[in-house]
Amino acid sequence: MAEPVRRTPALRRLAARLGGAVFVLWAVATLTFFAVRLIPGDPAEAILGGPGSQASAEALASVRAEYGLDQPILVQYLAQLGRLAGGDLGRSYALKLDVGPLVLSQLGGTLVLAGLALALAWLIALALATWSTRGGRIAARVGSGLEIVAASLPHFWLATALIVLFSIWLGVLPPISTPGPAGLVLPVLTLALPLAGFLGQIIREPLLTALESPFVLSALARGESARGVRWNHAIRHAAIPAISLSGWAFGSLISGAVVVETVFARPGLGRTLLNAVTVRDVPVVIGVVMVVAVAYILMTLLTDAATRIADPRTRAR
Amino acid sequence: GCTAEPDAPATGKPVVGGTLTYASGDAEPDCLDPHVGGNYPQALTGTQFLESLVSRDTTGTIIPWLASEWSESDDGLAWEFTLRDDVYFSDGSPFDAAAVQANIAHLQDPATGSSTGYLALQKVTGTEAVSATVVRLTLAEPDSALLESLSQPWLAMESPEGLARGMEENCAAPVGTGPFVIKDWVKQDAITFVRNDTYDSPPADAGHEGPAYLEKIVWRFIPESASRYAALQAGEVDVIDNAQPDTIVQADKGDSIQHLDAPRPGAANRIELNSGTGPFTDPKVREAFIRSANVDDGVASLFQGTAKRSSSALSSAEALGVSRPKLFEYDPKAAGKLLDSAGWSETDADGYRTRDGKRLTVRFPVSTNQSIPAEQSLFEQIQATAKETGFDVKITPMDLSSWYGALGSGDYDAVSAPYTKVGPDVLRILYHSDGITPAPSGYFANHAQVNDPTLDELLTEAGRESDAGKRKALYTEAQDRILEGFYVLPLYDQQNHYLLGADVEGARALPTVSTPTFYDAWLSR
Amino acid sequence: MSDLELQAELGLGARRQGATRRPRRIAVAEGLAGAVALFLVLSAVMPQLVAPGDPLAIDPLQAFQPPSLPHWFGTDESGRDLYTRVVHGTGNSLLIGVLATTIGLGLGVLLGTLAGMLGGFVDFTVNRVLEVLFAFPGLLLALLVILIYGPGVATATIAVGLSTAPGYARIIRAQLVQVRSSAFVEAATVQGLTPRRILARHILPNTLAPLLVLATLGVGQAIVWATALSYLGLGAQPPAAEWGAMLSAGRTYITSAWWMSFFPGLFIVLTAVTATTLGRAIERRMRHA
Amino acid sequence: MSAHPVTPAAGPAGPPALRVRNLSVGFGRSGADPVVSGISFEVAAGECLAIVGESGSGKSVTARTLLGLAGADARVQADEMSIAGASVLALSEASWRRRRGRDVGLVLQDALSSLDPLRPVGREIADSLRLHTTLAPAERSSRVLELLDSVGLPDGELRSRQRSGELSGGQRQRALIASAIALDPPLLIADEPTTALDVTVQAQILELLERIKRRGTALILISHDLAVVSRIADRVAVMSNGRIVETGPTHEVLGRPRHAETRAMVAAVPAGKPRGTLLAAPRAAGPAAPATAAAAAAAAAASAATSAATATPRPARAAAPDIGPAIVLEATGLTKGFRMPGGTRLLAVDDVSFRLERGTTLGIVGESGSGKTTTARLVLALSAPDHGEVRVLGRPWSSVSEQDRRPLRTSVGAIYQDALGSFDPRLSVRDILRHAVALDGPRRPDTGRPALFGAHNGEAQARVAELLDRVRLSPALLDRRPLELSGGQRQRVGIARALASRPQILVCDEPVSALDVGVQAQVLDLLDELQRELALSLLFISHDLGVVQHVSDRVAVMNEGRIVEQADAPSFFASPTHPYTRRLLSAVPRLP
Ligand SMILES: Nc1ncnc2c1ncn2[C@@H]1O[C@H](COP(=O)(O)OP(=O)(O)OP(=O)(O)O)[C@@H](O)[C@H]1O
Ligand SMILES: Nc1ncnc2c1ncn2[C@@H]1O[C@H](COP(=O)(O)OP(=O)(O)OP(=O)(O)O)[C@@H](O)[C@H]1O
Ligand SMILES: [Mg+2]
Ligand SMILES: [Mg+2]
Ligand code: NI
Repeated sequence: MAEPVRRTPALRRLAARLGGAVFVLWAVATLTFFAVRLIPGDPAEAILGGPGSQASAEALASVRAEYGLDQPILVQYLAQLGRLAGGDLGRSYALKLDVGPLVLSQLGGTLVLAGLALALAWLIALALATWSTRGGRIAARVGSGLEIVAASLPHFWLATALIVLFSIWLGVLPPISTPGPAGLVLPVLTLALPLAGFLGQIIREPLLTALESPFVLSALARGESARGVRWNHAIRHAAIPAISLSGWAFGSLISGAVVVETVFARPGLGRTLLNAVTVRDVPVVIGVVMVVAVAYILMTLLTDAATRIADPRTRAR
Repeated sequence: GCTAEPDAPATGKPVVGGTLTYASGDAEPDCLDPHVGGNYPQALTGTQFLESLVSRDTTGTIIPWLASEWSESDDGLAWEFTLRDDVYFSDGSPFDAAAVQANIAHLQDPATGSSTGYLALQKVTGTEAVSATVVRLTLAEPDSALLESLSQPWLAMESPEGLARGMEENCAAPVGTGPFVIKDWVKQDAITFVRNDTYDSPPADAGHEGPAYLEKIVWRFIPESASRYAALQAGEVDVIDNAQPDTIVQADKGDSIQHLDAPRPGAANRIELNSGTGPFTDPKVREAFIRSANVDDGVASLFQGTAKRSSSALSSAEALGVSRPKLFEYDPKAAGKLLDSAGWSETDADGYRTRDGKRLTVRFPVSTNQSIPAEQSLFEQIQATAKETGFDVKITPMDLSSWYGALGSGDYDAVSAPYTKVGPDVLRILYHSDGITPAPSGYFANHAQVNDPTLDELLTEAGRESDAGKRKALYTEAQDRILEGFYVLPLYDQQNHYLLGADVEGARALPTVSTPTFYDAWLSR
Repeated sequence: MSDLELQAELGLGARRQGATRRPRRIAVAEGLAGAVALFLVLSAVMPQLVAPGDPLAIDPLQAFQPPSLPHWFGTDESGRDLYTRVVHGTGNSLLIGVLATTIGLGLGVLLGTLAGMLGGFVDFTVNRVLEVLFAFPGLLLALLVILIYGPGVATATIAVGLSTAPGYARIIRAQLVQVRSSAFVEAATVQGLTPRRILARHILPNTLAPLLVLATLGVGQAIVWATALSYLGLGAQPPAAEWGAMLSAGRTYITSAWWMSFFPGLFIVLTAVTATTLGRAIERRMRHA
Repeated sequence: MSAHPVTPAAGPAGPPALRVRNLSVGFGRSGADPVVSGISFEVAAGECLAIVGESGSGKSVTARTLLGLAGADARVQADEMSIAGASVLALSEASWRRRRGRDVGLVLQDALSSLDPLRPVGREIADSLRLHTTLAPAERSSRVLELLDSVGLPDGELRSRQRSGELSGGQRQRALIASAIALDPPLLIADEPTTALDVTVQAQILELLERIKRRGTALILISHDLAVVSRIADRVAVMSNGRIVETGPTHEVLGRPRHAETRAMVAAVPAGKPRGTLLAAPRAAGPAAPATAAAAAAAAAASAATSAATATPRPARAAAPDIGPAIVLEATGLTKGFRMPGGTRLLAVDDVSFRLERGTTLGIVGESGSGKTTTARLVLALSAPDHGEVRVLGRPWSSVSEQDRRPLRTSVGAIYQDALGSFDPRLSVRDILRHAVALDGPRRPDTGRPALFGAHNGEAQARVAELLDRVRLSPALLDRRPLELSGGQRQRVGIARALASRPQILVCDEPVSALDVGVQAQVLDLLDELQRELALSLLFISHDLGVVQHVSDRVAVMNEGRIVEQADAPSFFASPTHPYTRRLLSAVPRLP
């Protein structure tokens, strides 16, 4: 029966969203702050070049004073929050750089990588799903088999396999990231393939359901072609759940980027994070975590918007 | 093929210009000023744009560089260096006695946080500019290692004006006199060096004079060894370091990649046995462990001929090194007997020796940052062979901080730590009992916790002795004491293999700490 | 995204009306997956039966042997037989997968049930917590755990478990909310059942049954996850025969000894695929039952 | 049985719009029985042929086959199948595509989901034009507006931009018809175009179809609702089991049905049949033989009824046991509002009061969204009223806590429209009934709660068997799960469950609207019988006036949350007072 469309005032929704985002950021900052306190090792030592350096007791003390590490933990926490609120991510212990600019400079590369991977994954998933639902039973089996295998591939193994195949045997693509677009191909593929398998698995069921649904039959009865039915009707239905999962997928891409950036020697957040973690560079760890959280929140907003566009039914909610 | 021998003259006429891409498997330095801290990655990059007072040739002889000559006072407590008068830092300021003073002051300033350079200058108490081109160093006691120390990149000369900018700026782009200048450093990605067009102060053993041939060096950090090699194969990079044994063998087989083998000086790679606490306080147990480890087969299989088994405390690059292969032969039977006589005579259900119901456990923390995979595999093999004798070796891979933590708290029975230094004086750092007391940060160098007054005396004496013959005798005796005390299990030289594309000509490793220099290098493409 | 969507996306609880397409017989893929699963379980429980050798026995002179009759999968850099190691590593890897999934599911059930049952403030709070956890990419969470507790199998397992928990929690919560508001629960109220009995007899069984499927799917993913940690040097420690560690060791020699990374990788993919296939099969059966 | 070719009684010269001879359609393996076997018929321009028949008899498959959409795994055979004189038997997919929508339009059975919920309906309608004409987009849009207007959807500008989810069922149905007639196809097939709609909307659609027919379009109307058919069809073909068993002019077939199948169908229509008339033919009365004397009598009466195809009164009702108050359920001033996302309040139930007397049935009718279900939920205390009160058996019900209500719960049973959803999908029929029986069984002395697992004892099993027998279900079904039952069987299990606690009041919310007429007849008969025997009081909610008329003693009409008229059934149907009621009643199609 007809449900009247009701729209929440856009402003209120925006405010709620913003409030949620601020909460998540605060919680992420708090959690990270206390979690890194649990990490064994003296931050003052990290600042002085790690435990391998023969830092004197005086040097340690002066560094502690300089970075406020001698304050009670609550004071440090509040100070940290204050800095974060002011957009100041602090200073890297190891790199002796401001974290904000550092992380921002690394962000671009990772965003490009993750964004392209997401797009490519979508393309592959859609192509595979449409191809395998058009063909017969065998194509469907092959398609879903490919998806399962792709989704089970560990990133670094896939990366190695791709390097061996494309760089060493075929010699067509550089095995490390280079400034040009060629250097992006393998890293993006590495991230995209497992994700494509995952998305494909999600797309397949609703695609089949949509293809069997009455509105498709009625489109056919109007004289629509099989192809038209697929692209004008079914794909959109199939894509909706996967779109809303893309926000989550983005998070997993960031995780994947840690591995991929290491393997392909790409500068980026993942590598920065891994380095920072190994040398206990607390400000950088927090900085990366915060930036990733912001990116995740933005991504969720984006996927929500995309879902709204793709599925007008959700607007009523 | 193995064509680029360190001093093989380049064939053909050098081409000027071009960009060489270098892929480093070492960690990206936090600070490009090798005075700060002082580790090998800093030496690698520092070699490209900084120069030292002296250098060393392949025979181990100290040769002139920024200092054209030097002399030691009779009592060994003063050294005078005569500096070249035609050298300028790349910021335009002159290199002179005052600059040397500033550098030494910088190294000795605790605020700099120098570790390697600071240690090397421990005996230096003062500097004096005798003239603009003559600088005098005064020492607390004679130091036979002074020239060797000064030849190291960690004691390279930087522009005083540069130093005056403060640590942060100087770390990002130290100013030196070298053949290249830092143009740009994109963290986590690459450093770009460009040619210093006014350069003309190569060390005495360089292949040519005047500016370098190469226009530019792009210095990338590629931690993955497989990626690094693949990049070299694909021609994306021209030089890689930290090459894996299997790739070296492959490269040696074909023609498309050249191999440059330049073992690091200083200590050999070795496992040090903690004689201070735990089972290894007993020399018999130490010997038993050493006898129980089949290192020869492991080195042969893992390194596939790219590394030789060492039986010395020092690198084969050190002329004064002493080898005692007999002491380190694999002999599980003898090992078993030794354990019996040391009281570890029982065997538990798992095949491990026990004494008073306690298992013979060897705690062995391994730093994943410092040990290449092949080395970690070798440790596993030692673990496996030692098990046959009854040792329960517990290998624990750790990241660097945890590893230092484990050392600092003494939670180890065996450990492997590289130490690179020019000259045999490294023995004093590693085995003098002074090295047992940790610095406030917990760091100490005497991991074997050797506490032998006789050895201490020998090492101190050798450090003062300037007579070559006597010095050699003292070091030989000291090494014998160390080796015969079974404090260390030598494995092989610290590996330093570079692989170069076929079109890279004239690259060589500096015979100081074996870092590569591209001053003479050019690209034949 | 709403929770219901999330769950629909994962194909859970989707009881399509009038869906009578019952799987007719065991599909070939499912049969194969069953056989592989049997082999894997046998390898995990009684490795000696499947591969009688010693996975730690070195033989440096036999290092880097390509696959051959005596060494089916070749040998590694220390001359250890890779087939033996892969088989003996099954237990370790499966254990990581199963334990991590158990931890993730356990936590997920706890959080999800709290949120779904108590509703109101608890639901709100738990949901916010989950949102926050989602904002941490999984690997990051794992890295933090490992930093705090040091690397190793146990930590890797806990780390992977923790990082999968929020996903599970959301699914469980969604399932609970859906079941709780379903018509049959209302019907039970009308019949006069007490809330506690409704919970025990209708809500919990219908919520938790789909977890079995989730679990099988999760095991494969957890193993892949743990591999990534091993690769970063944060997982199982040598010389333990764990697939991830073997894989990451093999990667070093990829240009000269492909088999060192191929076979452990193959087993990881095989396990994940098997678990996924079985999980889907169970799910399909449950949906049509 | 032979095929009964259908020929137009009279029609213009030239080839018929559609001619089908000896059409068979089968699915799957070639050995399987065809779903449609050897049917023949034709339709002329301006004529309406109705295809009627029970659910699953092959009506929709026939319709789809006429557009070449039987499906990939369908085997279609025929001696002839021609549209406007041209054979369409061996058309390629491409030629089919050119014809679909242009030469023949199809209005699908699933009207509510036959429009893509993600696309504006204007686009859906314009698609037909896009695919078959060279009209420019602007021309298409103006044509869409015309079409919307012609199907009775004013405000085309707005409507064409809405998506199907934003339209009511009737609006959707009309939009769907608009998309099917966009190119004025000479042949239109409408598959159950009114099933899901309430009477007022249904009337509008029928009017629309009539208009289209008058324009000269040949119309095939598929329906199982004979009343609908009688209003518009010129000729009727009755399908059963994939065959056409009877055919002829509408008034003949429905007025003097010859075939048993047709007779049963005609008899099952409740509208206009007085209370207490048996609707279902005995063969449809379930697998178990009638066990009680009353049932046997009913069966005998039923066979008599079918043979005569006229109403036959059934035995008088059991006298109401003389216990408790005469008013078993009383609602006073019930009000329930919902907060809408925009912040406004919607009064779904507004000051509703009624009383239910023991042993009688109160029917509540009203169109969709009028608040019927909400009222039922208030009565069942599944939600609390904002104002007003419900009393059960004279005791407070809505105003007390659930705990205090629980002892009284056994007195109030419920039957739901969606029987399937009301069962725990994991439980078998046996478990469902056993649990229900246990609730009514002995109570544990310690807690006073039902001794649940005492239900395994013989007594419980006997009661389960008795319940099954009551609702005429075979014990063979005991181990099935709800999903494995047919709609009628499910509804019977639902009734059995409701009876398990020996309730005095039964709240039925649309208990038969999901069922086809045959099954609906069985369920209505069963309820009627149970009411007689057990003196049940029924609150019967439905939007189907025919059904309500058949079952109710008293009727209440709801509109926008209010009860606008309440009266005894006979007077209500004879002389409705409220204008809304009159409109409602006039929209009901009736058999001639
Ligand atoms: N694609 C198909 N494959 C197999 N069997 C089918 C298919 N489509 C329909 N059937 C079967 O054909 C028979 C007739 O179905 P059809 O949809 O034509 O019934 P109907 O007369 O339209 O019934 P209703 O009144 O319920 O709509 C049913 O038994 C159905 O299960
Ligand atoms: N939980 C709810 N929240 C908000 N609105 C509701 C809720 N339940 C019902 N409504 C609204 O209350 C009105 C009456 O709904 P109700 O379900 O009682 O109608 P109905 O008469 O049963 O209709 P139908 O014949 O379609 O079943 C509708 O407009 C509906 O949208
Ligand atoms: Mg039908
Ligand atoms: Mg309703
Ligand atoms: Ni007949």
